[in-house]
Amino acid sequence: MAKIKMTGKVVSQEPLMEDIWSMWIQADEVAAQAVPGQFISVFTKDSGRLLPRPISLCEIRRDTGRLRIVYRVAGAGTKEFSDYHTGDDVEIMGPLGNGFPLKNKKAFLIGGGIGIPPMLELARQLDCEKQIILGYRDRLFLNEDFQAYGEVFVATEDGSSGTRGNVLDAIRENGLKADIIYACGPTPMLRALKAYAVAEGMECYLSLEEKMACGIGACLACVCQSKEVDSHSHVHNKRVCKDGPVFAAEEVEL
Amino acid sequence: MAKIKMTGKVVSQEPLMEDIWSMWIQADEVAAQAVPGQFISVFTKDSGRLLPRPISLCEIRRDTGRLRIVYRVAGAGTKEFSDYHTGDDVEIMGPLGNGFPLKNKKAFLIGGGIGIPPMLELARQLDCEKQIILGYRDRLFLNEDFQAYGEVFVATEDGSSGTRGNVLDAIRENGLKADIIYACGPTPMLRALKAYAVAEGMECYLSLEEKMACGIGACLACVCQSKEVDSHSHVHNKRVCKDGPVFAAEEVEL
Amino acid sequence: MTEWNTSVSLAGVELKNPVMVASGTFGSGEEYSEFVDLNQLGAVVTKGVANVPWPGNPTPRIAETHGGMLNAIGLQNPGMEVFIQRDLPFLKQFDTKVIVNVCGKTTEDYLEVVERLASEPVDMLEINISCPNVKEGGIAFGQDPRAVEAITKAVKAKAKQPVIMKLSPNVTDITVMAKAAEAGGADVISLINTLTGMKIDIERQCFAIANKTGGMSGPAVKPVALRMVYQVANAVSVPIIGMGGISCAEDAMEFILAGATAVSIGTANFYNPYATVETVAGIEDYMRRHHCQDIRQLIGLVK
Amino acid sequence: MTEWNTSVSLAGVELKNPVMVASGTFGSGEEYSEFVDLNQLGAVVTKGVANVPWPGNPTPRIAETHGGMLNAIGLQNPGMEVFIQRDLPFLKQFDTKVIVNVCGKTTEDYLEVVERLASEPVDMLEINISCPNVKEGGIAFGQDPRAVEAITKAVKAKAKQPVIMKLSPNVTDITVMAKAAEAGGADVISLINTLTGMKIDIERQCFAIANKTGGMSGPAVKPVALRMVYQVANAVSVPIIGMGGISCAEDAMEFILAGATAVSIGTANFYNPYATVETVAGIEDYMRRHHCQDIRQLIGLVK
Ligand SMILES: Cc1cc2nc3c(=O)[nH]c(=O)nc-3n(C[C@H](O)[C@H](O)[C@H](O)COP(=O)(O)OP(=O)(O)OC[C@H]3O[C@@H](n4cnc5c(N)ncnc54)[C@H](O)[C@@H]3O)c2cc1C
Ligand SMILES: Cc1cc2nc3c(=O)[nH]c(=O)nc-3n(C[C@H](O)[C@H](O)[C@H](O)COP(=O)(O)OP(=O)(O)OC[C@H]3O[C@@H](n4cnc5c(N)ncnc54)[C@H](O)[C@@H]3O)c2cc1C
Ligand SMILES: Cc1cc2nc3c(=O)[nH]c(=O)nc-3n(C[C@H](O)[C@H](O)[C@H](O)COP(=O)(O)O)c2cc1C
Ligand SMILES: Cc1cc2nc3c(=O)[nH]c(=O)nc-3n(C[C@H](O)[C@H](O)[C@H](O)COP(=O)(O)O)c2cc1C
Ligand code: FES
Ligand code: FES
Repeated sequence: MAKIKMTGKVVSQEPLMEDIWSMWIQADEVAAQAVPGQFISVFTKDSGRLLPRPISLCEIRRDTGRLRIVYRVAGAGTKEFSDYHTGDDVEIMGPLGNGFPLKNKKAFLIGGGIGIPPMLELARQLDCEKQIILGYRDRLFLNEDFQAYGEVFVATEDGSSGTRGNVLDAIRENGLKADIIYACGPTPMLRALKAYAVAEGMECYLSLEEKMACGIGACLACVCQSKEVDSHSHVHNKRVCKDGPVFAAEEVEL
Repeated sequence: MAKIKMTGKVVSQEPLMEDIWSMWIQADEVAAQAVPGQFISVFTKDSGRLLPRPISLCEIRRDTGRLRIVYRVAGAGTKEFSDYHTGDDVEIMGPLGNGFPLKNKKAFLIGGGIGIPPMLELARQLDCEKQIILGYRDRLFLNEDFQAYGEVFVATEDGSSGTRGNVLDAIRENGLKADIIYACGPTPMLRALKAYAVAEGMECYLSLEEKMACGIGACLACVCQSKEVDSHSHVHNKRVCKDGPVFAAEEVEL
Repeated sequence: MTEWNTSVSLAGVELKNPVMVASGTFGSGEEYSEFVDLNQLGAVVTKGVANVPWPGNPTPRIAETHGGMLNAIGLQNPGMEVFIQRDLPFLKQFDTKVIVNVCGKTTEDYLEVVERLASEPVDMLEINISCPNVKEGGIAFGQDPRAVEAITKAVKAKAKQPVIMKLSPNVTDITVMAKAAEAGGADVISLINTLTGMKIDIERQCFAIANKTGGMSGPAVKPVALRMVYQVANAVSVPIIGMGGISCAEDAMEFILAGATAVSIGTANFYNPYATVETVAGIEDYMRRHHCQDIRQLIGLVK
Repeated sequence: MTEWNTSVSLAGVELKNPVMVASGTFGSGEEYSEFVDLNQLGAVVTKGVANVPWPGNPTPRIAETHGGMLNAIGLQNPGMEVFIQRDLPFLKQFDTKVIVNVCGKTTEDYLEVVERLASEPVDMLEINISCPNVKEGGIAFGQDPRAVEAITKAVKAKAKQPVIMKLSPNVTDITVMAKAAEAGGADVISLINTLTGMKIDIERQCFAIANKTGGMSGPAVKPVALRMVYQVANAVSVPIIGMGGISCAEDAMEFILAGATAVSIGTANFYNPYATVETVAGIEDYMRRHHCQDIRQLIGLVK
């Protein structure tokens, strides 16, 4: 099997909070291959908007052939997706990217804001001791879905739930320790986690974001800076869509 | 009241035959003002297609605030319209153009192909003796709707119904006579009718078509050639969208 | 009165807000006055006016393209006398600035219109040197910097109103044309006119437009227009009127941030006759959200 | 075998059909080979290859525009040695023509690549003289006819494969550039490269692309591309590869009817990875509907 562009069907769609939506998609061919940390390109139906919207897989069900995405309405494309109803077509391409390496080590699963969704399928599939740290601005979403897979710690910027502050504040406040970090979220958070991992001598995998065109490694739009000369590009660039989105923290400059 | 751009609601949509659809639209503000021979601009929802699709009013119901359009799927825009269902929004602007002058004279109402729809509301509102002549390639549509308003004669190119040939053949075959012609259809048909009207000494009104941008007379996209220097343009051009679509045959060069 | 100042000045002419219409898309205002209150616009720019009536091109004159359109109207217009007798009095009923777009086939044609308008209640003149039909020495005026400078000088010598030179985007380096207009004495520069394009009807195997080529406008051209406005804003010191694909306040703000003092809405009127007044409202809203009291602080902010 | 002949010849190189990919949108074919059978394409055109690895521009490198996109990848590439060792052998597995797009910062850079490829199994060279980064005497190669002619001559003197000169659309008169390329000995002309554009993020008040400007591509540019292909086809006698916004067979047919011998699909791959093979099938379908046995009868049919 291989990557495919296909027409999926919306199984269900619900708002998790203002501007954050959860959609289940029937997409057997993609679900059959996908692994945690991978993403799909979602295409809008308006011919004025051509480029794919990369969205992480929040849950993957091989048995039923379904995928879940949880996404924020950030602009016209995601607004369009939020208007889809059960039974509507949804154009997707995937599965894309590498996914998280599943290691059997005591792990922090860390998600910040709209970086939280991909951590859910990872939590489901990662077979080890897990502490799940979720960072929000204020209102919580998806946190209850994580309860089944490990201990969940929450940080909010306004202190309305859990630790006031960021995910590192929550780790410190709760005195958490682990051997490996898996994380997705805003760049400042990833940068801080990278430094923390170095300081603590932890292994660390970060999922990055960049604007994309092809989504499969052909156009070189979505590069991030790599520490070493990359074996594909032969310069200090790695493709987020193909070599990533997950990178070992030490591979990339943030 | 004045022209308006508004969001109408699809009341019903049904195919009359392959590629020909009939849609009733709830659009009170437009229905309240419209007269036979006028048209509306229908806008697609895809932002890749910006220009209005001019569509004639096939029926107008002031009491219920509804409009009927009957249209052929000619390209992507009309294809989109044919996918609308009851309750969907439809973006329209109108009423546009001048409409047919309602005269109390023995009349031919002549429609050819997709020029047939506007003749229906005219047939409903014209209070005089009417003979209705409809020209088709092969399969008939809308012809039964006309029965209530006058005697209906049909011509088909392949002879499958009525007279084999065009509307003039049907007029001749049936020995029809009248004082005035109202017509809408392909240019060769209109040209022939203009010549016929001259030969027979009849009054003659023709509804023309041209590619449009503004639909209201501002952009000068949709001109036809006028015999005399036009009082608006001061050249030999009249605007189909504003000065027409209905013209006295002697006003225009076809 | 809002507490946000949206007024801008173009060569001493004060516009209540920076939103104008693009020549040729709005007639002389009458048709769109059924949809919008012309008093709410910064200025109305008329369809091109020539010394005598022009018949324009054969039809089809327009064609839709992806996210835009092509037109080859060919500058049909009733000539300056009809304009002055019929259209100008109509426009003068409104509290908005009147800018007359001037077209011609030769320098003399332009000057005849400019001189005729000298004593008329017109606020500014916009000289369209990007008409595809207008040739001088084999190349369109607007594609040769010497011709641009010469015609600007000639017009300025006769004009009683401030002069806007309207540039064609069909050039290698727009800043060369802008500098030529400035050197010729232009008070304001407007851009872009249409990008020359083509469409073919593959079923009938013919051109979609009778004139073969047409001028492309609409959202599709916006990135090119914005780039050129930015380049010109950083190359000359006269104010700039930006246009090309502006449909809404967000688009208008891109042009203002890139350096346009005012903006024109053209093709968007065709699919949204309320586009101008919605843009005025949206700009105020943007200023409010960004706590900007005076729109002039936003002009050319992005460098 | 169909009874419809879709094969075309470019300077003696026989393509099984006129459908190619546009440089930079298809890598060296490997990624898209998961979606399409490269054997079905007339040719694969590689991403620009330089003499040494190029790092390209900072991100964001792309932005979406209405019906199109901007890119400022900055010609990131691993250099000719990696290309020859890794990418070329991959491509040679397929029964399709291999066209290498060559980029450089100086004439010497280009020649180094051209000479290095002389002994390699490459069918044609496409010389990208429209790279925004490449300056010679202060103006991009592709915007000065003398520079176009000179570099074409220099490349032709060293090249062992037929040479395609790829033109920039950011010029006043594309036929001048095409004639210069022809005068320099170009075997084929391809066009258009991207139109320079800009996008501004009005909320963050900054450029959407780190490089400020980017090259616009996609359906939005198609009318400009088609017009230029038509103009060039009527100005030179070498064959033309048309591109710019081609998404489907209908688009491809417009270019062929306007005078293109072959067509390239670029941006469309990003939203439809099957666009190339669907276009091949659609062209055959068009020929069938129009009872045309040989595609060469359709080239330049609309005059
Ligand atoms: C690998 C990856 C995984 C992602 N996973 C998720 C997710 O699970 N949930 C979620 O809500 N968001 C996710 N994002 C961000 C999401 O792609 C953007 O929010 C979305 O593309 C915005 O599209 P729009 O049309 O609503 O916004 P617009 O701003 O109108 O989009 C314009 C263009 O910019 C691109 N773009 C805008 N924001 C981003 C961004 N942050 N990253 C990449 N491209 C962007 C769009 O794709 C489009 O091409 C992910 C991004 C990446 C790269
Ligand atoms: C005054 C008037 C009344 C009309 N009434 C009817 C009617 O009642 N029923 C009906 O089926 N058709 C009618 N037409 C024709 C109808 O407008 C076109 O079939 C329709 O615009 C095609 O749009 P499309 O997107 O499907 O096709 P496309 O070919 O994709 O359209 C591309 C562009 O060309 C324009 N265009 C294409 N064909 C025509 C045409 N024949 N006339 C004007 N513009 C065209 C479209 O509006 C659009 O801007 C009328 C045309 C005019 C001018
Ligand atoms: C139908 C039409 C007619 C036009 N007529 C003129 C004209 O008479 N004079 C002129 O200077 N520009 C004319 N233009 C160009 C516009 O004023 C404007 O420069 C261009 O369309 C880009 O803006 P837009 O994308 O907002 O339409 C015309 C444009 C269109 C679409
Ligand atoms: C992401 C991207 C990268 C490109 N890289 C190159 C390149 O390396 N060399 C080149 O000659 N053209 C390059 N181009 C231009 C394309 O080959 C093509 O000329 C242009 O995009 C127009 O075609 P399209 O609209 O089908 O994309 C690139 C275009 C895009 C979108
Ligand atoms: S989006 Fe094209 S290489 Fe990543
Ligand atoms: S469509 Fe604009 S004048 Fe008729």
